[in-house]
Parts: sequence; C-alpha cells; structure tokens
Amino acid sequence: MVNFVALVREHWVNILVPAGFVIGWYLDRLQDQKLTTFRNKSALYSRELKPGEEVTWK
Amino acid sequence: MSYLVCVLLFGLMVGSVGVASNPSPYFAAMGLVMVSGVGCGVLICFGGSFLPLVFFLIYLGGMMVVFAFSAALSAEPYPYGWGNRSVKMYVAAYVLGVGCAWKVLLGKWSGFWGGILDESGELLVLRGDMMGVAAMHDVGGWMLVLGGLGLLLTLFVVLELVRGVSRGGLRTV
Amino acid sequence: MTPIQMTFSTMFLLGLMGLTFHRTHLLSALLCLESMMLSLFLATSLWALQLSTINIATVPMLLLAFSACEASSGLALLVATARTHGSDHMQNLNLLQC
Amino acid sequence: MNPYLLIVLLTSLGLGTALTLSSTHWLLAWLGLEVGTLAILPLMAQPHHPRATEAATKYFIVQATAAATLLFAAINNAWLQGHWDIQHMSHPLFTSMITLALLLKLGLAPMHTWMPEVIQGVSLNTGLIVSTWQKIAPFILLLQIKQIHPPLLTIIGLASILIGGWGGLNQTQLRKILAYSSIAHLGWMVLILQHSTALATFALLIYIFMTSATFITLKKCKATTINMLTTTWTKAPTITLVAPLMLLSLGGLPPLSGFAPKWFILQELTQQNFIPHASIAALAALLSLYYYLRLSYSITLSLSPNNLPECLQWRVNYPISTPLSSALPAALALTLFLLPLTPSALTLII
Amino acid sequence: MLKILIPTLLLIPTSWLAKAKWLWPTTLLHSFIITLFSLAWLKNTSETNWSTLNPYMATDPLSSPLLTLTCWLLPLMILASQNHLAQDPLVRQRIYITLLVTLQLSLIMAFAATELTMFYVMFETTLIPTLILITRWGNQMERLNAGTYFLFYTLASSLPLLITLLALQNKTGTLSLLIIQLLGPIPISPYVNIIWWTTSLLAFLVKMPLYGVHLWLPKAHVEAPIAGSMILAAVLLKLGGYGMMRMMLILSPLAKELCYPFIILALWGVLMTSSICLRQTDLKSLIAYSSVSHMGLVAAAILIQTPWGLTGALILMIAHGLTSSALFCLANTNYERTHSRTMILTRGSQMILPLMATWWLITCLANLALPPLPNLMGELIIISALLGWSWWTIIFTGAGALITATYSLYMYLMTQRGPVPNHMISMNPSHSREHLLLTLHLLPLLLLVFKPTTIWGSAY
Amino acid sequence: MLIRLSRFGLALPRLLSNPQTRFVSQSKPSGATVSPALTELHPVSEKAGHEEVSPFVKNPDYHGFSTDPVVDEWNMRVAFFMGISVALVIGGTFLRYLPDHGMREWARREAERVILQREKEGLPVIDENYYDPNKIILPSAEDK
Repeated sequence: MVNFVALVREHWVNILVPAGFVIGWYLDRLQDQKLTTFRNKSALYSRELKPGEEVTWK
Repeated sequence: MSYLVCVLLFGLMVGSVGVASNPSPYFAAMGLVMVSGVGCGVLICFGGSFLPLVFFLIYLGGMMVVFAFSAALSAEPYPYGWGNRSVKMYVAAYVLGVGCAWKVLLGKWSGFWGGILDESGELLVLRGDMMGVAAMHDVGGWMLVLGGLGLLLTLFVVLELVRGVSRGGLRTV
Repeated sequence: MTPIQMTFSTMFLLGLMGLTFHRTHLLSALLCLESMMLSLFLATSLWALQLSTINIATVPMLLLAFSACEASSGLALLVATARTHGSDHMQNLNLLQC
Repeated sequence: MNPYLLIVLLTSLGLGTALTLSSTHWLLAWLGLEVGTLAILPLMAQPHHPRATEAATKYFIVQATAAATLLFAAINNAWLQGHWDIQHMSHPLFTSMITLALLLKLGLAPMHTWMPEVIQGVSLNTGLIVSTWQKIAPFILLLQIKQIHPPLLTIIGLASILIGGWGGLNQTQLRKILAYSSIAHLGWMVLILQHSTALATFALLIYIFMTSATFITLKKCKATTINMLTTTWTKAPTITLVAPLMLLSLGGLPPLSGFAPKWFILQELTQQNFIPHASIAALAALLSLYYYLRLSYSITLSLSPNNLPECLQWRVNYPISTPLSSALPAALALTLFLLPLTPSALTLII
Repeated sequence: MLKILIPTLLLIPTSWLAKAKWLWPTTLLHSFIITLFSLAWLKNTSETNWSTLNPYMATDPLSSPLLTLTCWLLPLMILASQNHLAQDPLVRQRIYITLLVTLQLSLIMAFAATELTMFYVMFETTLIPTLILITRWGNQMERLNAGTYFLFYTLASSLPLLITLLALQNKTGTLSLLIIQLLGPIPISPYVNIIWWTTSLLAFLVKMPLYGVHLWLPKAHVEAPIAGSMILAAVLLKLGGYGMMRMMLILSPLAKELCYPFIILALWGVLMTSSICLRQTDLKSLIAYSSVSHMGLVAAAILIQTPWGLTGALILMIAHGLTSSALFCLANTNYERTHSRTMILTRGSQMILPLMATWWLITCLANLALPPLPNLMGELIIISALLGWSWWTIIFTGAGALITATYSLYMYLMTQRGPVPNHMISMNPSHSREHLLLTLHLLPLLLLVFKPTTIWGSAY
Repeated sequence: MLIRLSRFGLALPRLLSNPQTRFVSQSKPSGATVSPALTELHPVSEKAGHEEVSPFVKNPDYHGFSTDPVVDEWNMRVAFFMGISVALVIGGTFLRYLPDHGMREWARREAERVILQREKEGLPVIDENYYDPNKIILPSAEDK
C-alpha cells in the first residue's frame, strides 16, 4: 500500500495530459452541439427529428 | 497718453532684447529690472493700480534681491556687457528681427489700442483689479489654497534642492 | 492683433529665443525664463484691465505666485548645480551627453 | 530623503496630474503642470551627485519653457477669441503652438533630446515616474484640444518612431535606451491621436504597464548598463526567464500584450486609408525591436555556460527589494498576457 | 481541436511538475499520446473539406497533414534533445521542453486557424520560442547573429502583410477562410494590386525561403540546437508554403503576370542553392541549403496555381519535412561525437557507426527523391505541373534534380566513406535512442508510400 | 533488434584503458614505435584529465537516454513502446482503415475494373456517349 502511495506521489503528473484530453473532448462536444443547434431544424432539412432518429451530422 | 504708452511699450521691448541678447547675468538682471519697471508703468497707464503695485513689490522687492544675489554667486571676472562684440551681434539681430516683425504686422491692426482705456475708472473708489484680488480672497477659495500649496511645495523643493550633502560647496568661477 | 498683444508676444518670443539660442550662464537662462513669465504676467493683467472684469484679475496674481515658485526653484537648482559642477556655465552641463 | 517630505512630494505629483486632468481652463491646467514639474525636481536631484543635479536642471528648464509656451499660446488665444476653454481652442496658430509645447513636454521627436539625458541622470525609480506618470497630464491635454493641422501630428509621430528606433541603436546605457523606447512608443500614440483618442489612451496604458515592468526589473537587478545585465541570472533567475519576453513585448511581438496597441493602431490607420503611414510606422518599429533584442541577448540568451558577447562584470550587485518590486508580478502579467483580453479591455476605455 | 490543444497546453505544467528523474520519459510519453490523437485529424468525412470545426479553428485536407507533422515532430524533438541537454541544469531542461511545447501549440493554432489575422498572429508567435531556442541553446557565438537575422527577415517581410490583411479586412469585411473563398474578385486599382500581391506573398516567400531572401535560413540552421533545426526545417518553413496556398486563394484572379519573376527566382534558386550545396564544407549548412532548394520547387509549384502544383507542393513539403529533419538528426549524432560540423573532419563514419551509415544512406536517398518515396511523388508532380505550365522549366527542374542527386551522394560519400581521421578513434557507439529517432523519421516516410492520399490535400 | 545492434559499441569501454583502438593497427606496439599521429593526439600519460568519460563505462547497457541506468531503461521502454507500438502501429492501422471519404477509392477501383473489362471486350476505354442517349429523356419541343 505504501508502495502504491509512493507510486502515486512519483507519477501523479501523468494524469494531467489525459485529463486535458477528457476536458478537451468535453469542450469539443459542447462546441459541436452549439454549432449544430440548428442543424436539423433548418429550412433545408425542413423537419424535426423523430424520436430515436439518428442525427445526420457526425 | 498714447505717446507715453508707445514709449513704454518700446521700453519693454528694449529691455527684453537686453535680456535675450546673452549678456552677463549682471546686465541681464538689469534688463529685467528695466522691463519690470516699464511694465509697471504700462499697467498704470492702462488704469491698474493694485496689480502694478504687487508686480513692483514682488519683482523689485523680492525677486531682484534673489537674482542679484545669485548673480553675485556666479560672478565672473570679465562680464560681457551689451557693448561686447558677440552680444552686440545678438542685439543687432534681435532688433532687426523685431523691427521686421512689427513692420510686417503694422498694417494689420484691428484698432490701435484694441480694448478701451478705463478712463471712467478713476471715479470709482474700488478699482477692478483691486476688487479682483479681493474677490480671489473672498470667493476664489480653492484657487487661493492651491496657490498657497504651490508656494509651500516650492519651499520644500527649494530646501531639498539646496540641502548640502557632505560634499560640494559654493565656489567662484 | 493689437500693438499690446504684439508687444507682449514680441517680449515672450524674444525671451524664448534668448533661452533657446545661446546661453553662457544658467542664470541668464533663468533670467530669460523670468522675462518670459513677466511678459505673460503683463499680458494677463492687461487683459484683465482692458476687460475690467473682476474675476479675471485673479489670474495674474496666481500667475505671479507660480512664476515666483518657478523662479525660486530655478535658483535653487542653480545653487545645486554650482555646488556639483563648480560653476553655472551651461557648457559644464554635459555629463549626460552620449 | 525624509519620508514625510517624500509623501508631500508624491502627493503633489498626484495633485498636479489630477489638477490638469480635471481642468477645463488653461490656467488651471498650467498650474497642474507646474505643480507636477516642481514636485519631481527634488526626487530627481535627490542623490545630489552631479548627474542628478544636471538632469533636474535640464528637466526644469525644458518643462518650464514648455509650460510658459503653453500659457503664452493660451493667453493669445484668449486675446483673440475671448475664452480660456481647453476644448474649444480654434485659432490655428495657437493650437499648433500649444500642441508643440505639449509635445515638448512629452519629449517627441524634434523636441526629444532632453529625454534620454534626463532619464540617464536620474535614478531608476524616478525614471519610472518621469517616463510614465509625468506623461499622463500633457497627454490628456493633447487629447482634449482639437487638432487643426492633421499632418503635424502625423509627421511628428512618424519622426518619433524613427528617431526612437535610431537613437537607441547605438546606446549601451539602459536608461537611455528606455528613454528612446519611450520616444518611439509616444510616437505611436501621437500618430493615432487624431483618428482615435480611445486607441491613443489604450496605447498609453499598455505603454505604462510595459515600462513600469521594465524599470522595476532593472531596479531589482540594479542594472544601468548592458554589461551589468549579463549577471542578472546570478541574482534573479526568474526575472532572467521572463525578461526577454518583457522586452519583446515592448518591441511589440505578437503573442505579448505589446502587440495589441500596434495592431489596433495599424488597423485604425488602414481604416482611415493611411496605409503608407501604417507601413512606415510598422517597419520603423523594427528599429526599436533591434535594441530590445540586444538587451534580451545580454540578459538571458547568452547565459553563463555558453559564451558571452559582453565582458562579465567582476563584481555582482545583489538584487534589492524595493517597495516597487512587489508590483513587479502584476506589471509583468499585464505586460505579457494582455493580448487575448485587449479587445474587451478596449471597450472599457471607449 | 481542443482535444489536442488542451493536452498540449497541459504538457507545460507536466514538464514543470514532473520529478526530475522522470522528466524526459514523462514528456515523451505524453507527447506521443498527443501525436496518436492528432492522427485523427487525417480522418476527413466532411463534404465541404472542413472538419473539426470550431469558431476559430478547423482542419481541411490541406492543413491536416501539416498539423499531424507538427504533432509528430514534438516527441522526436524531445527524443533528439536528450543528450544535448544532459549537461544543463534541471530548470533549463524544463524551460527547454516548455519552449518546444509552446512552439507546437502556436504552430497548431497557426495551421488550424480559419481567420487570417489569427493565422498571422500565430505565425508571428512561433518566432519567439524559435528565437529563444536558437539564441539560448545554440553553440557558437554566431547564434546571436543568426537569431537577429531570423527575427528581422521574418518581421520585416511580414509587417507589410499585417497591413495588407487589415486593409483587406476593410475591403471585404471578413478574413475568414471559410467565407473568403466564396467572395468574388475584390475591386482595387491595378497599381495597388501589384503592391498588394507582393506584400501578401512576400512574408511567406521569405519564410519559405525564396532564393535571394534565404540568407537567414542557413545561419539559423547552422547555429540552432538540434531541436531548433528539426522544427525549423520540418514545420516552420512549411508555414510559408501553407500561408502562400491560403493567400493565393484570395489573390487568384489578380495579377497573373506578377508571379513570373518569383517563379523564375524560385527555379533559379533551385539550381543555385543546390550548386552551393556541392561545395559546402559545413554539414548543417549543406542540409540547410538543400532545404532552400527543395522549397524553391515548392514555391514555384504554388505560384503556378494549378491543382497538381498544389498537391505536389503539399506532398513535397511533408516528405521534405521528415527527410530534412532526419538529416539534421544524423548531422547531430555526428556532431555530438566529433564536435565538428566540418565534413572533412568527420569522414569515414561507416567504419565506426555502420548502422548509422544505413540510416544515412536511406535518408540521402530520400533527399534525392528515390522512386517509391513521397519525395519522388512530390517532385514528379511538381515537375510535370511546371512542365505543363511552360516547357522551359524542365531545364531548371531537371538540372535541379540532377544536382540534388549529386550533392546527396556527395554528402553521403563525404561523411560515410573515406579514411577515418585519427581524432575519431574513441567515439561512442550509436545509441538505441538515435536509432529509434531515425526509425521514427523514416518509417512514416516509407509508410506514406502505401497511402499517399493522406498527404495529397484536397486535389485528388 | 535495434537494441541489440546498438550494443555493437560495447567493446569500446574495454579499449578505453588503452588509447589504441581497433581502427588503428592492432599489432602490438613494439616499444616506442607507436604511431606518431596517435601519440600526438592522445598522449598516454594524460588520459586522466577532463576528457569526456564515455557513459558506457558506468552503464554498459546505455541506451542514450540518461546516465541513471533505471531511468535510461525505462525511458527506452517508453520511447520504443510509444513510438513504435503505439504511434506507428496503431496510428498506421488507423490511417490504413480510414473510411473512404467521398467514395473516391471506390470510384477509382470501379473505374479500373471497368477499364479492364472494356479492354477485354475490345471496346474503347471510354465511349463518346457517356450516358446512353436512349435513356435520356429530353424535354419535348412544345415544353419550351
């Protein structure tokens, strides 16, 4: 157990970049949602999504 | 009256040329004395009484003492008067310049004296300038404080500037 | 432009030229500065006198007070310079040139 | 100096600038400028050695002349037009005269020669005040008067940028270099002054941040010549790290906040169809970048294990902690990282 | 986009917080992770070419190979610098890694920017870390000179670009690459047009660099530390080519004849710089001049503005990025052992480092564009595109290819064959680190042979 | 493989005690007749000075990463695993199996197939009528 704690103390910095990836992924998704808010509601697409229907973008 | 004013204005400019033509400080101070005296006269001619008084007191009573002292401080053995060659050159140049400037602008006056000479003022007990100074003390509150503050600040500034640190001293040339 | 304005303008410009072009002594530079202030004082007081207004008559007083301040600090600097540089020749003030 | 006296002087400095800023009457503005000039004289002459006294004298004569000229123009304007309002000056001759007097006070190009000498003579703290705080009052006056002759300010601005660049190239004294940098920066402000006062104010703000950071850094390292900078890494390693960025920010390289004013000024100039002016200004700024680059070379980029271009000082001045150095982190942060925030910062000013 | 940018940003705290012992392995590990994720940019499923869109950044087939190359270079730089920095204090190692990461960050933002002003700002941002790399970690005294050249050449040419961009903004109201390609021709007078065209492209032509304004490049390369040389050759030069391709889009209907002098200069530069290579004594300088010559081809290909030209330019940029970076690594392995860049003093390495000689051979062959490699693909497409533009160019391109082969051979023979000088007798053998480094340069190059469409840009 | 190859240099540390190397004559120096160039460059007595010490002296398994053997080994592992196994192999696989964007590869394959087929049938590679004219329904004259 002590060994584990020591390991964590030695290598905890390794969490930073993966954490950054997760944050970036989340923010990207938010951004995508924001940019595609009207994607399936536009006049071009001309209808609302049916429940359970896949979105056309991705 | 206007003849006198003309002479006085001429005197002002002569005095200025005397200061500006780079003589030794002795003579320059003399020029300044002349300017301030003549200026006093001009102010009186234009109907002031209090301002010329203040002017006269401050300049001749206060300022000139200090300037004379300082001139003595930086005295030099062979002072340049107006008769000296380089100074003469300057005087000539300045007189020429002033003459030309006046000549050029002489035709363009908008009325010879511009404003009015306050002839009727002599009937009054209180003159405009005196009332103005009184007004400064009466209602000019913060400006007066500001003037006092400036003078106080100058006191500190002067004291700090001339404070002797263990070195240096007054020397002649 | 009236002759009076012309006169004090000439005085001021003479003082300015005297200050700018050639000065041997720091004191004479200060005297030139003083003659400039003097012409300004004359200008303001003549302006006040000609307009015969009360309020404007305070202007020359304040101007005079502050030109006195200026003159005295200038003289204090003259004393300080005379101490450190030995004399008040303008040409001695060359320590800071490149 | 006696701390009580110091307080009096510093308060008067503030009072002078505040008076000028709050006045609408030329006389009051002049009084404020005079108070400011008087109050800084003892600070400049405070070490009482010859250079300090000389700097104070030169500063006094120049500032008093400029103030007198300003008042002269104001009185003439009053004779001709009958009012003393700052904002309603309209006589072309006297407006130009006042502009020139203010430019002399600020130290812009044809009237700049007092600036390097005065800054060189005073201590770094006073230099900081002279090159930042003392610029505010004349600058605000300059903002308020109506400009009658547009080419005047343009020519003076471009000349200042060029001369500020050229003058600093050959210097080894840090304070002179900073004075020339100040001339160049003021040139940028004057160039944009007639098109957008908000941008000019913004440029002044950023300039104040950057210059304060630089002066405080130099004060902390006790460095006054380029050679003295080469031992900075022994005294203040963190400063050594940040100093080149700070200097490049002064030079106006993009990701740092020094780029922001230049960018906006160039944009405004191109919008007003002054593209040649914008090009000349942008390229002339490279001249000053050269000496900033040289400074950063000797501070950081030629650290000890590698070979040095300059001789090392054999004596190390230990870094000192002045009251000002607590302001260093803030000034540095503003100097380096402001660029992404500046558009919104600009809207605060406008 | 943020998926890559935020981890890259967090590499900086990682490099400052990592334990001294694990500094290099940790940063290496994470930079490789970022590289792996960056490959996802090459997947382009959008119909309009633009993908991974966000308000300021996006990728398209033109920028994504360059972006991936940028990300690929960071672990390689970290790998290459380990020996060079072993003697430095810990803090400086951390600063060094921070600089590399900052450089990558600004390069990603430059390549991905959809707004020309942001592209410009980021283009300039890359200057500061590179400048510090060159002037702080270079070896000779001349590095300061090189840094000054680098900074001033780039800035003097790119400040007019800034003004041009601002003026363009005033004319069109937008600088967004997504919109600007849809705009019609911009109405300006022909006189302004010439100035405008020149200022827009000059910044990039200096960055490329075009022959005549290339003087900063050999200096910077020779004086830079290994990572500086690598990133300079691999990515920073490509910033010029990329910028030209983007600006050409706006300028395309204008001033057709204006590009003639530049094309001539570029092609003449191919000949001249490769001839200069033939009589170089300095290894790094030779590689730098070879970069100039290849970039001359790229510049000419972009300036004729045909789809083939653009494709060829992009392929050659990517291939040359990997090849020249590999060459600099090889030069550095020699330099770390002999402490000399002079080729006459480092002859006969084949006897001492035989496996290295293999890498030298492969890299030299890649440099002279051997058949299956993307280098050849790029050069061939460029040569045929130029040939289609004008028959006369074959003289320059053909002779250029010939001289390129000659100096590559000269470089190989000079460094690998011949007698071993006496001072080289007690050299360290090559490390597995260096072999890995070169593998990671050359294997991608070989793998690209199998799927060149990833670096073909949008033209296929 | 690469690691093993890099151990090629292992013989050097042993040779360092003796300034002669295998690249010079390996025959036994007979008294004072050591090659003059060699003695000039490496005076035998001065080898304990501030010369570079080969890292292989301390750590025979040196990989070029760090002087600390543990870190060196781990760094090597990380670099090889991440560089080769992860970045190149996984990345290469990813790129190989990227979806066919815009069906371009399919179109090319299809075109090649059609060409081969037409060549086999002896037809021209491309017909001058790309579409069968019979299938195109043109608007009739009165529609205009």
